[in-house]
Amino acid sequence: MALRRDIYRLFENVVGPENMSDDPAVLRSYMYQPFGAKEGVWADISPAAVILPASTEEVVAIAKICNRYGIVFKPMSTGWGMHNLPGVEGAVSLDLRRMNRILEIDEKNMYAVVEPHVICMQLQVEAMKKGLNCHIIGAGSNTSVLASATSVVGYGPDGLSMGFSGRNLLGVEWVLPTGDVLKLGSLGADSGWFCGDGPGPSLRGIMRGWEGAWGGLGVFTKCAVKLFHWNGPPELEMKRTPPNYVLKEPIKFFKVALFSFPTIEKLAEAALQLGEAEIGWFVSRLSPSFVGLQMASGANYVATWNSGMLQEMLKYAFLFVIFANSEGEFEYQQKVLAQILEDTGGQTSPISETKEMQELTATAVIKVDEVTRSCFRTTGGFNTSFGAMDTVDLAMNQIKAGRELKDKYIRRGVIMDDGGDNSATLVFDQGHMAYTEMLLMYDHHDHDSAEGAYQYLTESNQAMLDKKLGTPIFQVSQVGKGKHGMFGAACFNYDKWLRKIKREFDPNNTCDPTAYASPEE
Amino acid sequence: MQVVVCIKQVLDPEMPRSAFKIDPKEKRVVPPRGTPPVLSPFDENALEAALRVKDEHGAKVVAISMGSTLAQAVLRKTLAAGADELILVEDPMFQDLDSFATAGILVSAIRKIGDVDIVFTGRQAADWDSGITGCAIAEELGIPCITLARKVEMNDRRVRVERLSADGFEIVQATLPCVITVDSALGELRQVTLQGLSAARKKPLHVWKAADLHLPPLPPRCELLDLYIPKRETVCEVIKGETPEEASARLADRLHEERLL
Amino acid sequence: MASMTDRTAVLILGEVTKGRLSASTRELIGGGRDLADTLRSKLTLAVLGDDLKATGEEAIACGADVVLLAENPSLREYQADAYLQILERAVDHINPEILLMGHTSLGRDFAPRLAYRLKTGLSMDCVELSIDPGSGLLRMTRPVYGCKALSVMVCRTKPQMATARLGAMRPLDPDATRSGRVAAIDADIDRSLIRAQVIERVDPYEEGVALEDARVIVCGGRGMGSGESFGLLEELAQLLGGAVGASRPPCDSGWVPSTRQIGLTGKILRPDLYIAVAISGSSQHMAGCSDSRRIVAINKDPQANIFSVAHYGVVGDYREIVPPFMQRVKQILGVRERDDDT
Amino acid sequence: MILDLKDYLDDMKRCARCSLCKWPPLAQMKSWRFSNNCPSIARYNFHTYSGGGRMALGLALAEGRLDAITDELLNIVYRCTACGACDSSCKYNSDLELLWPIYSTRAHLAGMGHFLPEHSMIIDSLRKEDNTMMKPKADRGKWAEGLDVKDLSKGEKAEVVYHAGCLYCYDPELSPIARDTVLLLKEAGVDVGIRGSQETCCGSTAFQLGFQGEFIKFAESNIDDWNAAGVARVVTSCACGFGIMKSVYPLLGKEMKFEVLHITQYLDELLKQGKLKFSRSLPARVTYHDPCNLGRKSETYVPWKGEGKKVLGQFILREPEKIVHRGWNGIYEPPRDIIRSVPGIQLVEMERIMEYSWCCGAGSGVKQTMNDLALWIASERIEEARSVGSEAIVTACPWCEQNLKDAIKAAGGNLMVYDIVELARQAL
Repeated sequence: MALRRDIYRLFENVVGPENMSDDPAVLRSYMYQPFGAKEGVWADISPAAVILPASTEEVVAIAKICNRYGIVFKPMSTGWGMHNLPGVEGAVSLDLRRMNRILEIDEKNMYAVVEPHVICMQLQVEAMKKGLNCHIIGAGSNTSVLASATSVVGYGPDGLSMGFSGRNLLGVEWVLPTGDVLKLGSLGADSGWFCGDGPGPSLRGIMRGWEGAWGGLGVFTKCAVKLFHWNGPPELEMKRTPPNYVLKEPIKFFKVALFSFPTIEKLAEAALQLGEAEIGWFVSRLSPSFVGLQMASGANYVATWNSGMLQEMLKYAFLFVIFANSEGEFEYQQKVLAQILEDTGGQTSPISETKEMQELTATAVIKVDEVTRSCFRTTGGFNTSFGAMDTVDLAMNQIKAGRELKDKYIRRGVIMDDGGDNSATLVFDQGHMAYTEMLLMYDHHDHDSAEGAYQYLTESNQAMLDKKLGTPIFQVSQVGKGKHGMFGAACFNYDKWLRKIKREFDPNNTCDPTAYASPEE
Repeated sequence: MQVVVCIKQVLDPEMPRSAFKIDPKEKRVVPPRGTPPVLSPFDENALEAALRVKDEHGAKVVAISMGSTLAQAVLRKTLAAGADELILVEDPMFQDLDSFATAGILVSAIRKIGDVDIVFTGRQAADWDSGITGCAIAEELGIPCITLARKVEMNDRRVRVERLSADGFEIVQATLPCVITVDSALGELRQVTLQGLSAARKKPLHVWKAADLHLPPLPPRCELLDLYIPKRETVCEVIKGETPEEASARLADRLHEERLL
Repeated sequence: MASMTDRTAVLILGEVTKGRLSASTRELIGGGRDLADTLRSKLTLAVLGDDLKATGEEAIACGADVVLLAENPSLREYQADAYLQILERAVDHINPEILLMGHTSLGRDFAPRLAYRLKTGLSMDCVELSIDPGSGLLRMTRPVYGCKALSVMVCRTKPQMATARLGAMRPLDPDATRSGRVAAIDADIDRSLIRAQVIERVDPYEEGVALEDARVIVCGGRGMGSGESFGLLEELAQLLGGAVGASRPPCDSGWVPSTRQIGLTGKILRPDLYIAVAISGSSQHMAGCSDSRRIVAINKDPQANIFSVAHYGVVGDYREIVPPFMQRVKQILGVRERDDDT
Repeated sequence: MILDLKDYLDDMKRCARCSLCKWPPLAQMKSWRFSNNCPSIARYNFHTYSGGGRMALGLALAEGRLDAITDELLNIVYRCTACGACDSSCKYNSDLELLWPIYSTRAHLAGMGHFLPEHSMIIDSLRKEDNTMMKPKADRGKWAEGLDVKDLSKGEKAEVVYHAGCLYCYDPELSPIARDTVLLLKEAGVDVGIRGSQETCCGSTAFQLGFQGEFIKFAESNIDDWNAAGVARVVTSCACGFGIMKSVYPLLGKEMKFEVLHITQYLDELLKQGKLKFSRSLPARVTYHDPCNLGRKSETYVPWKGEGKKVLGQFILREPEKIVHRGWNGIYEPPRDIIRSVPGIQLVEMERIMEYSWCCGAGSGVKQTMNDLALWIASERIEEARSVGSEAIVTACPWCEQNLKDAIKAAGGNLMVYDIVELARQAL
């Protein structure tokens, strides 16, 4: 559905002709989206036009035009995943790529102010020069800092030491769907960016809730995120060991440990103790296939998998990274770790100490740069099924439930055989909380596989409901469309609140609600 | 004065041999990948002839091209080289036409342009190599036609043309309007310049469909039964040697044996 | 021989050079003879010119049944508009199934105009003409796409017109005992209808052997690199008592006069020995020489097309091949002279 | 034919849309300022201009989802130097092809007669004069006039042929470097010759613009010439020429009886054999710009032919296993070693180097057809060179040198640009 010429001109006057297009060639490329797609790569709905605003002022102007002429808009940052695309015909896509500046890195107060298109890796390299580091989400360092803080879940395995994006969020500049600008936290009281909860309005819960606004509540044009102490070198030099870039020099007081437990209960216990002991820089429970998929060579992976070595070694395994500030602390943390392992019967894996493992893992956990390899290379498509941000115990129950269900589909051959368990479980908030994501590898260009995968997803959603395992990460927004109703009733009618918020903040329903929540049930 | 040049878009006759393929069912040559169509080489010479008339006597040069699918990027070259206007006579029904039908359509376009003093065409097109269209245009218009031109001179309403003959050339004279078909001996089309290109952007380009012309009935006069790539039988005896000298000597001896010297 | 009706199915427009039927006309009669016999009909030859006394007999000896002569001083030289008037009348009167001409300078210029006037189809530059046993129509085979491909056409309108490439048909050995009828036809011309006047013919004199008469032809291509380098070929040609020709690129780049061009749009020749130097062998060039008795290729590219049509080939840079080749040839010729002495 | 969009359907369908093609390999990112790797999207910002966007565009064309070929589409397709940075960044995590689908998209369009008007100038010049510079063929040898060197086109023999390339032959400001190159080789006692006016274009520009018909003609004729001349080595000081000879020529399936070398490889060899010695000290702080075609694009490309076999349910296992070209095996050390061996010189590295080097902006016809874009891309590189405090950029390709110099002229400043050969001559 094409945009009326006169309206097109209005937008064009805001951003300039070079930064707006409705040429078929441009629109097609914005319809390509395999991540989260049920089948194939082409979205059914094309944006009417793509606009590249460069500033808050331009975003405001665009939102106002949209309200006046009843045009729906949909913002995106790095644009990875179906949820970035408009869900309605005739909508304009706001590609925020030109809003890509790091406005400030405050060493003293340890925070950074960023625009939507700053990616984690950009912030990290700049922060490290100042002895700081930032939280990087599990999806990888090629994702937007602001988006994970305001709009999409936002968890990553370094959360053991660096919280999670929702927590790290401080002041926010928010262009509401109506085009009004709302400033949250200390920013709202003209007191700078340092705090998310006042002085000034503290609407964090309303703004992002548990999972994020998914581009359905307007545009977050700036935000401040917390930075954390970095004791490593200001620049990390890499060397090539095909196909990986790995650290040239080992980092002082930095140690990677991989260990496994006899039972999943023991693993859960260890997770709790590690959290309570407040040691460690990074932790993730890793399933065998998840580890294996880091391998660059498909042939190697398949061979290794068929040898059963991974499954044997990593049945209930933890990847744990210690990064201390001093010799003393380094020793202390190792001692505590040893103690916990002893209490819980954890065994350090033989490959844990190898130079390759240390080098490879160190780079991967600091840079989080190999997600595409492990998630997309194998079958082409991936999605996440079971999973939640909840207690450690619940996480373990999800893994169990997930295994059972998945086996059925693996036996049908419609999804990849990952031994039924391809998940990461991460612990944060001193072990009170855990995050789980159960990956699902399928071929979105293979009809049977795509169908099977989505049957599995639907069934897993139902299972989570029936077994009271919480709301599945991503599913509500991705398979999206209407799932809120399914879970709302079981979770304090949260969906009714989302819809209320949507109605209040977006009276004309101008900002595409598809991935968030429609105003009406 | 107004001069029309008929330009045919053809598959690149200089495409690599390996790229030349025929679809036997369609009885058509398969357009190769990565080798764009070009202006038929003799038509480029024809355009050059027209541009020389323009240089010497001042004239409006209109290039027209006819076909079922025409590539503007290719044909705009006529404007960049100096033509003043480009008319694309383009219609899905203009496919696989014989020379007489082609001439019929071109003539209706030429009539639509009106007041044409000279029509230039190449001596023959690089695809079907017939060399009929030029003469047929002249007959349809009822004006004289001079073929195989290697030089064109004008004084007021007379043209003086050097026409290639087997061993030299003959000088042919006619009064305007007339049709002149041009040979490569007239000279290559001048090189396109950046200025020429930017100028071309501002020049008029019209697309005329079949419906825009008063077309005469165009009965096919010939029917294509078959189109194929001929096989070659000759086996070449490649004469080798340690050094070029040796090989050359052996060649001479071989020819001597064959009593060819 | 099959019983023959009086009907003339095959009409040929003949050409006379220096008082004799041209080579192409003799070939046309030879080929036309077969066609006429297949159609059980007469073969008629029409010739236009000034003084044609000898032509009738010669044509009949060559295989024609009927020879129609249009004699008129103003027909000495070919003038399209004059020829049109006479041929239109003749065809109207004879109403042949098939009308053939040579693909000569005249044929190229005249056939399209006549076909237009007769509202019939035309195949130019045919290399094969035969009668389709099923339909009885004339199958006209002609090279297209610069001779990269062959097309087979039929013409649904009458007369079925074609021009034939030199060498496409075989002349018959003249047989003085053959009988036939010679008749004059109306040669009146309305001069007012002649719109394009040939006012002068220029045949620039070129020293050395004329390409047409040469038994040995040394031909250079784009790979020669420059006009100067053709000097080397001149030496070779002199040594072999031959003439120098060129493919189209050297002519277009002005290295050699275009009268020396051999190929589809140049001369089409059949020497005993054809030496192609630095010629890739594009089909449109080969059209001019592929009937040579022996073709020798000298080219740096072992995959060059020329090697798929040549009889002998040497792979290498001609600068390194031609000089030693000439030396050896000199030795050989020297040797032979001595043999002759004894 | 070697460029067929259909051969890359799978690569285009398998793009994860992860945007790694828009950055240097993440682990190699060193700052916000220089965190772009792709000049095209850095300048125009629409996703369509990125490697991934171009896959989507190519796929849409191949699947017939784009009926109208708009001018905008052509702009998008050709506002790209085909520098291959996207390809290297993507392959760090994937085994997909990006650069070849980009070439193939152009071949696909060209075959239908879609290209920029400016391209027809370049191609005509190729067809008529055997060069991309719209200059007469006869003048091609002029750069070497008065130079005492064998001319193979006159039948002389040499062990090594030096291929100057179009730009060195016809650009009066650059051709001295070609002369220097010959002199250097002679000084080291190399039996070197040239092909004078008979040398022809390497076909690189034609190939990169998608005119593969033209490319094949030039590539094959060059291979024949060198085979016929019986040379053991073909040396060029033009990275673009080297890149195409090394990475694409072998795909034509013609026997190549010679070794292709870039001058930096040869000089490095001669230095290490002691046949050349640098004595003059050139105290300066310089940085080295990796030409794309000498670096990541110089790996011989081996198209993968095989099948994706499904194992472990849906795991797609390539059989045979694919050789992934990450651009890691380009010519990176030889030029650096040469610079380091110049007395007194200090080599400092920029942030984006080797397989993730930032393009100079001249590649695949952009310099000839969109000079503004070329200069913008170059100005980014100049900034980067300044940021590491270097007084000069040393490079090893005439296109890089010319474009970087033009950009400095436009922007002002005293940064110098040298070809590595100039440097070597001065150091002798």
